[in-house]
Amino acid sequence: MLAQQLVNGLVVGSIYALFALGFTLMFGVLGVINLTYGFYLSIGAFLALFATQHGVSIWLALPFAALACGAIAVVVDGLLLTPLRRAKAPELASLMVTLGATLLLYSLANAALSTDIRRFPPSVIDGSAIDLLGVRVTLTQCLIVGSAGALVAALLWLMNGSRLGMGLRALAERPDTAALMGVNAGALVRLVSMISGGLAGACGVLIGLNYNAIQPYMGEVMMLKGFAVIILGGLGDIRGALVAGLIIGLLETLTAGYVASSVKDAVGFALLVLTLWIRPSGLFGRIAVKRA
Amino acid sequence: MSAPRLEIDALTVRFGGLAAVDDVSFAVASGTVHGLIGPNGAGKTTMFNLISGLVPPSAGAIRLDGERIDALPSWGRARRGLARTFQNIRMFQDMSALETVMTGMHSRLDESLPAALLRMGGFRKAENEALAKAWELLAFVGLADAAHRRSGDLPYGDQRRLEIARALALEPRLLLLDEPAAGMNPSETLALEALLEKLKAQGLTILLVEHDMHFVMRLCDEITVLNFGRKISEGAPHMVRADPVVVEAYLGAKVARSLEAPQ
Amino acid sequence: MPEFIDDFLFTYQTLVYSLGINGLLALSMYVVLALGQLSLGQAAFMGMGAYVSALLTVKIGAPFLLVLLAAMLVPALAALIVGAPTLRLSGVYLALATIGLGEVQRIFFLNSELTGGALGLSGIPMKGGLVSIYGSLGLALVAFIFVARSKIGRAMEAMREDELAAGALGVDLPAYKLAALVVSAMLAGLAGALNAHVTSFISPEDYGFHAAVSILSYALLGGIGSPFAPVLGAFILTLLPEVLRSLADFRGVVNGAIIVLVVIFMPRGLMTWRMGRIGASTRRPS
Amino acid sequence: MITRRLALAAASFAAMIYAGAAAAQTPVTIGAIEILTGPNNKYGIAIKNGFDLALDEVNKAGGVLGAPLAIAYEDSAGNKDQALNAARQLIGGKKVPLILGPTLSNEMFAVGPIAVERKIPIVGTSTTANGITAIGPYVFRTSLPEADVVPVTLRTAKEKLGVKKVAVMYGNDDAFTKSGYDVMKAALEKLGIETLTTETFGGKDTDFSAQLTKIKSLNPDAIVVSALVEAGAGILLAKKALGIPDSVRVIGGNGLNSPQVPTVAREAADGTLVGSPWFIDKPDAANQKFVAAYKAKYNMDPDQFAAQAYDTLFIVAQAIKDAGAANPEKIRDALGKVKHNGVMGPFSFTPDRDPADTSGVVVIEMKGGKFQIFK
Repeated sequence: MLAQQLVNGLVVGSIYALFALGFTLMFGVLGVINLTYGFYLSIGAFLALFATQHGVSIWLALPFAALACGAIAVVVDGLLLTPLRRAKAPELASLMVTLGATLLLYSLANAALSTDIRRFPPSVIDGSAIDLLGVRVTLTQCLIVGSAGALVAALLWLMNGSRLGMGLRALAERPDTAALMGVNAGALVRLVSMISGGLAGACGVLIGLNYNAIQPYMGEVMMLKGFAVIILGGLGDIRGALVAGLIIGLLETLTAGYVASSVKDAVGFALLVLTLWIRPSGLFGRIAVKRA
Repeated sequence: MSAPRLEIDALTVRFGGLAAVDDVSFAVASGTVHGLIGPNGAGKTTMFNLISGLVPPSAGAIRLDGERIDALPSWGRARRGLARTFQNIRMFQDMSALETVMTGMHSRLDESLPAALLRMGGFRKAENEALAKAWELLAFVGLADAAHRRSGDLPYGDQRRLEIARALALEPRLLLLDEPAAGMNPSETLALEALLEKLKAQGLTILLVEHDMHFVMRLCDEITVLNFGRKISEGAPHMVRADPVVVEAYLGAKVARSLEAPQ
Repeated sequence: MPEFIDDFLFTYQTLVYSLGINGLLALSMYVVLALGQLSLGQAAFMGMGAYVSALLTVKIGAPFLLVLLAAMLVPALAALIVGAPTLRLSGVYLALATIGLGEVQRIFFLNSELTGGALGLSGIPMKGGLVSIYGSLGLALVAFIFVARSKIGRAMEAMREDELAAGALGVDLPAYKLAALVVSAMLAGLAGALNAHVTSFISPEDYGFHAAVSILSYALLGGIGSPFAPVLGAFILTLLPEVLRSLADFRGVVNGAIIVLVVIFMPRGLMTWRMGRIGASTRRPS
Repeated sequence: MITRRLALAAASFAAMIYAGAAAAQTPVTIGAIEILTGPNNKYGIAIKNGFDLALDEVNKAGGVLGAPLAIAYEDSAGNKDQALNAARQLIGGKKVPLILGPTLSNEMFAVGPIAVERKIPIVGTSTTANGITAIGPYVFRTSLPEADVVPVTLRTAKEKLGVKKVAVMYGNDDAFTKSGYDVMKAALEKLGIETLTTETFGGKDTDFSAQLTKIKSLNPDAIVVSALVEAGAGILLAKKALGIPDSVRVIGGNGLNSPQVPTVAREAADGTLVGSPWFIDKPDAANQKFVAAYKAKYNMDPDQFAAQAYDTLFIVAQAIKDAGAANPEKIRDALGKVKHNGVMGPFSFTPDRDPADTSGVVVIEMKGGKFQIFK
């Protein structure tokens, strides 16, 4: 049973990590908590659903949904956050504006899509589980764990190993002076929105495939977990998001398996509050916490 | 001899691996105007942020009248009589000039929450006295006519003077002025200089950062020169401007000569 | 009493009570926003007040005034625990920590036998009414006006405009932030207790994230130039779905759109008038 | 002048033609509070559909008291305060003599006391929680409480499948699934079935692997689940993926009694047992007529909420006729005496205003994506 529970936890943790990656990247570079982020997850799942219902292969639908969500994220950022950046509005204004936008977008999606739960056509992917020494895993679960690892590696390379990453880090540290250093700030902001939105969209497709539970509000539920993951991992810390996602996923699963499933959901938030008390800069503590 | 008003003792701060202020020591004697000069990036504003408590030091000590203040938060230092202005003015945009000055009296004003809620006699008295003093201070910096204007709407030079009035409202033992003449036209600079001379005559201790060397040389009793985070020279104005190290690092030969010429 | 007046009062009783209670909630949000902080835990504080008061009334029949007092103290304590670690961090942390508080509380309510789990608590006697609700709102308004026109009000506005400069003038930033959060939690707790005692039934879902966002939208729409503004915002947003029933269909859309539009285009809210911050006559002495 | 006189004459002529016909009378308007918008609106809309279908038939048959019957709908959006406002509007403003709804038990706990205060009968068609009719003497319900349905299901499973030990799972964040669990717990104890473990989840959860892995290791004979469609389907899928054998059946409460379960869970739903106060394929003529009419009008299958609403409107119409006036007090007294034979089976109220007859309960089983009677 323990082996199976560890696999369960690994899958849940990878999902949390996948979801938190784009969220933390947005904060790390753009310096805003963008609450619309969870919405891209819902939209990604629905776009892929519609595509596959029209006979498109999931391997095409997945990148299509990711790109479309990235594009939506760019538009939302341009409409809501760019004006605030320009007006040098206080940091919390962007949090509030995305909060309102989230409510607006979910309400619209709910009206347009209804809250009925839906699933991918069963022919889209082989959903059956294989038995490995008594532990059952599905293809989708392998896909989720694999892509979480691969995407973290790719993002770390992008941020630390590429020329683009230098620009992104400059933008993160000194948004006003980055422009002076020949960094096209506007383009980088759009790029980060694109990547983050795409990550959320792809994550939505994978969740939809794994659980067969596609619903407009699916992103909202993930968002609450996302807060815990990015605080525990350290706001803006990509490696932290991976580790924190796995920790929370595993702890939740083990709590449900060996303590009580009723307190499972408290694990993430308990860790959130604990992190704030003990180590506000997160697991790795590398991110300079902005002090008041 | 009594302790100096401000004593900076082997102060160091590092950002990442870089030392922005590196083992600097100097003292500001009570009742003097002390200048802090040096090229851009020398660590002057960082030094101000260290003294006023916006940046925690990596090593060293800061003493105000012999008492260590380097572990205190900025508001704790303000209560002990340390006031400052900012290089890029920080106004409370929506407040009137009068309210702005009264905000500066925060730590000197004895108004408890219950007193304010019940509008007790003590509260009314404190508020009225503060108001009277705020009018005086506005008159002192020449802004009495602008008392009811939104401070964010005041012209640049007036905002600088309002910021000084706000700092004076704190009844400081030490006033830190970060480039008070920056962006001012010559006549505004002269008015400012007259204002500071008046404060100096009242015995206020001032530490100032300024790029206008004529202004600094005329006003200061003592000058400390920073370069790349280190102290490279200090002394009376005539000594500093003659110091070849300072001329080389900051002033340049031409400026140094012009400073020596009678104005 | 003539029948039609009686009918009128009956018909609009819940609405009239909601106006007052939401006004109190808007004020609880105002205290925090007024010094530049953001709490998304107002609904959680409200729920805490509601549950504590309902349990005290139902289980041990405590006197109503005592019940209200307890409903303010318990959320205050929670505010201390959640608020304290975030005070020296950027404002984002408080916002996230208060969301966390709401979730932890929801899980507690759902799993505790005492609170009736998802079934909530029903049969709470009607003890609140016009006097307790509007009396509380009136007292809170007067108190906020007096506080705004004192050194405390000046310090709060200074913090909102420029925290750094306020600190350099001697404003004890963490103390102010914590005090504001505690007062805000007390007010929300009071509102929750009053609400529980006029609706007779409470359950955990009443105090979720959506409720927190609604409370924020009251204050944002009204503005924070004076304590009247958030109350106005609460009144408008409470009446809107009643007056425009067709809008009720799109309540989420309307609330969301209001927040977005106000923050971007009208950061001062509807009521832009800014109350003075001096508690005496500001006439120039001759 | 002439034209005016002509118009008047035309009007009185028209009035004469319609005199006596129910359509021209001021209708008898009753109120209904349902969730018509928001995340839970599918329940409210099914209920409204059921009402409207029955309303057409009642009015085609001459209405009540010589006038057509009408329903004034108010939307609660699933929000307690809005439900309260709606009830006050209906009672104080529109002066309705009776209220149908509200949709959720939670809303009834808030609205019920107001109806009782004003002595207006209020009839829940979908409020199954314990304690609903205890709110007061004007609160009725036509839906069989879970307490009447679940024991039948569990007893059948014990007798026909030999279920001796079970694992229990329930959604603990929802009043409906929580009260379903309370009933299950009591029924299991009464039947002497051993409960190996009790696991909870949230209604919006998607991952149930931790709970089901634990359950799998305990080897239960069956898994008793109180969940709504969303979580229920997820549990069925995860059960299959984790390799829990098909012989371990899922026994559900009313929440799993939905045609939506197999559309999501597909073959993983097969074998699921639920008890139902109503079943779409019940062969009697009244039911088949209802199903056909519903499909014709709304182009979709009815669910039990629609069926309960459909029956309820006939019960209420009968009570108004029996009362002889649109008077709340008289309608209340008449309601207590109504006997109706509808799509749910024979119906009457107990003295406590709950449904008296449980003979309509059927245990049904999912097979190949459709429910059928469990034999």
